[in-house]
Amino acid sequence: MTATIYESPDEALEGIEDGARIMVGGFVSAASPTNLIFALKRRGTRELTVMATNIGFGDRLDELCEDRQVSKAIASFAVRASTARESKFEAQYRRGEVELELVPQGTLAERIRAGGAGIGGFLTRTGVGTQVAEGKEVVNWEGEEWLLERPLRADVALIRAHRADRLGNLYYRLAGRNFNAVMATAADLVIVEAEEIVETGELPPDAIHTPAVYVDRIVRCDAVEVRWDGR
Amino acid sequence: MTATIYESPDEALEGIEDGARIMVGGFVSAASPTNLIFALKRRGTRELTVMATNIGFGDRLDELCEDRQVSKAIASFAVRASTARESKFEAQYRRGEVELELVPQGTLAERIRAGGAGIGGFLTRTGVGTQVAEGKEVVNWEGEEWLLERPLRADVALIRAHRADRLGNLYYRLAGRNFNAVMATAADLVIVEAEEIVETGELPPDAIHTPAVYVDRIVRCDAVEVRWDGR
Amino acid sequence: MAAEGKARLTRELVAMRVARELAPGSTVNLGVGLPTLVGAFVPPEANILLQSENGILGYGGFSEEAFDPELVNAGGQPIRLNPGASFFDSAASFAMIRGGHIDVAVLGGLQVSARGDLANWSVPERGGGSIGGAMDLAVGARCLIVAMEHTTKDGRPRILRECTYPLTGRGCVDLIVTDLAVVEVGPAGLTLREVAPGWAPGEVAAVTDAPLALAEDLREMEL
Amino acid sequence: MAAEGKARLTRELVAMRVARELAPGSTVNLGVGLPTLVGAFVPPEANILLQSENGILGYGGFSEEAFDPELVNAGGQPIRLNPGASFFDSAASFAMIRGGHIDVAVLGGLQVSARGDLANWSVPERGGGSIGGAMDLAVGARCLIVAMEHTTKDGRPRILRECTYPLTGRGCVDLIVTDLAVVEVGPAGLTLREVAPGWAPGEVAAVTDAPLALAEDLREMEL
Repeated sequence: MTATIYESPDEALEGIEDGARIMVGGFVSAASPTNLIFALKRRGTRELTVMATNIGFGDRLDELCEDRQVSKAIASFAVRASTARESKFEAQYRRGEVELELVPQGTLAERIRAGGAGIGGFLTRTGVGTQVAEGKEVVNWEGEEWLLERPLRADVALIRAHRADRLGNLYYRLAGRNFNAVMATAADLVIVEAEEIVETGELPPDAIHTPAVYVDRIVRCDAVEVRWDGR
Repeated sequence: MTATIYESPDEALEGIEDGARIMVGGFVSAASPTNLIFALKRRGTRELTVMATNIGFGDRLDELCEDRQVSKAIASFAVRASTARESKFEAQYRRGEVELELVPQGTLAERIRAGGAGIGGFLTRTGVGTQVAEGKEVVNWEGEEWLLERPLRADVALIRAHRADRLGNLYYRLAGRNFNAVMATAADLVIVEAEEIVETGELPPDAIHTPAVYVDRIVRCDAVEVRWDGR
Repeated sequence: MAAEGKARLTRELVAMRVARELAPGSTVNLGVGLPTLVGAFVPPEANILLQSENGILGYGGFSEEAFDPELVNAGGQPIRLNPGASFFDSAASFAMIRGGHIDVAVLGGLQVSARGDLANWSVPERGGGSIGGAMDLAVGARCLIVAMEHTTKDGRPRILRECTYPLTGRGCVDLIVTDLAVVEVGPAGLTLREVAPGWAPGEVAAVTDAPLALAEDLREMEL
Repeated sequence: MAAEGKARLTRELVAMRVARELAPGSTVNLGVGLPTLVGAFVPPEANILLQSENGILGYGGFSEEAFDPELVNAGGQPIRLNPGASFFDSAASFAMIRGGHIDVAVLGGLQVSARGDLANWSVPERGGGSIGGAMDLAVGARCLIVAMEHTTKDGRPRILRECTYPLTGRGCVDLIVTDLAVVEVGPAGLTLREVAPGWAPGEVAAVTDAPLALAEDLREMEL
């Protein structure tokens, strides 16, 4: 299906309901779909399960916690060992108000890829002998132990691209590809904010990172400014 | 490691021994590493296990069978239902002289990706209830049956790229990416023939398909002409 | 049998009938052989995205121009690109296929069973046969249409109670379009929805091994 | 304890010592914190390819220029690119890591056991902690170097018979470089290879909980 182009991030979120499972792309400052996050905040949708590599680590996803819109996070960075710069999510987590499934970053990326690729599970050595293995099937093969990890899918993915064409093809810039490209494959509804929308045919076919088949909605948005906090 | 640039395909194959497991990229006419195949033929290396999506289907890989260099193929296209245009591989297969593991094309690609990605196995619905399932573990999950498929790796991968830089980054053109990009990740020694070798830094970082870490040897070669047989 | 010798649809007409099943804007994979012909009957304004499992989304029809060996479909045939086409590697291509991102696959068939099992890659009496991408398409496409001749050259049915040839996939077929009929596969079995011009439902049933329910709105194929 | 109050290596000197372990041409992933400093001590002529798990191969040091939010390493820090750098998505990045394509990973540590178990992500008494990419790097890198302080702030050993903190990986550490010593992890346990200037092997052993064999060529760290 040809992607639909929306006029505002708020309109682009139409139909997202309370209790939705939402993937959010980006890596810290790089290509976070912050305009869509802000629209989701304005929308007030609640009881969300958010899947993102980071929440409260230089991203604005944490702001959804202000009005307690997030019930659960599936993430690889979510809680610091120190409480010196505590995020809203962390504070709620430490008070037992939100649920957290902490996933190694590579396993998170691969589970999302599996969700998009029709893979029912995969074996990885990541996490063997650690807390991550708790409750998971451990398989012995060729003298090694492997964890069976399961795919992740979402109702909605919010991602940010550098350029989109009207058909829905996406091009990411530099380290902006990160989880955006993977999550675009694994949700029933994929909503993209793009720095630029170009005519179909303008993106070079060899340099399209996300083929149009994965994209449902596009909205043009300037990047929300991110300041480096100088860590 | 920075890739090493060789002067001829024959030199680029140094060290490949009898009994080697070799992945061969390309899809029918598209970006087959035919110069390297011809060099392997001249080299006379024997008892090869070749992994390729096709052997004897518009490719020149079949010519390795002329001197019986191939003992086994792992492929998705290898034997036709008709003997009208019988390849050398087919003839030897029908006489029981070579071994064949016939693998669905998507499972072949995914097994090779798994081999390169440190995945010890994956669950797919492809092949459930067919001959492909024979001897494989069938897993029930969420009301469906899944096959547990195992990773594939090779001693050597022979691939063809459109452009390589001196560091080893690769760029494929059009449908030339196919199995080349996947196989580049899954062999101990990756040998590339490239239409063009450019200076490091000339390929745009956002449009590199195979990062340099995967490539060991590069040799510049014009494409061997392929004629469309008009099927 | 009375029906012998009666005109059947040409391959082109079968392909044309299949093309009418493709919703505007859908993503479609066309298998090698008869299904490939379907592309010629898809109007450009339908904005069908054709996927080829060798790593292409958005190709057009066949190319009449100079042959570019790196611009071929899954059958190795030269193709044209539409604006917005993209390329990807084989693992990404089958991730797209297995992951349910292809709306419709059209595959050729040797046999289809009453339960929608498909056999399309091997003829045991001849030996050999290759799987290619068919098994992945069979499980991955949201809708699987099989386009084939209703009977073998010597008149034996290809729509059977049980397939006798090696399977491509189990219970994967949604619709069968043949040179005689359009047959839908449902949970309760097969339903005859359309017959070729000049063919009576009973004549089609006579060359079909599996039981065929008759659709309430059973009609002649519109071509 | 006699050794208290003696000078220990600065973080920069630990990073400098780690940098000497990196073979020319190797592909290296530097974790957040102390390991990040290692990059500054890698000479350009060594052609080290730095990988960052957010999808970068071939970055240079930190950028002193304008901050580009899309050009950051795994710690979110602005970086420069070297010629030949490439970008890829997170699934491809961890395929590279898990698949054994990274020669060396340098990670920070909280505890390392005699068997080379690593704990580096959670301090249970404080609660919390995040895994990030550490567990993938622990199993995936061909060689894992842990760069850490030899003891906690209050003087308790970090090199232990058994880790007491939640593990990052089991038996994954190859080399430990601390502000007091270089310790190798082998099948038979730990070997003290180098001591910081001014430190005697016995003094290092006194602040190490796990048994330390002394290398035949045990020497003072060259810096």
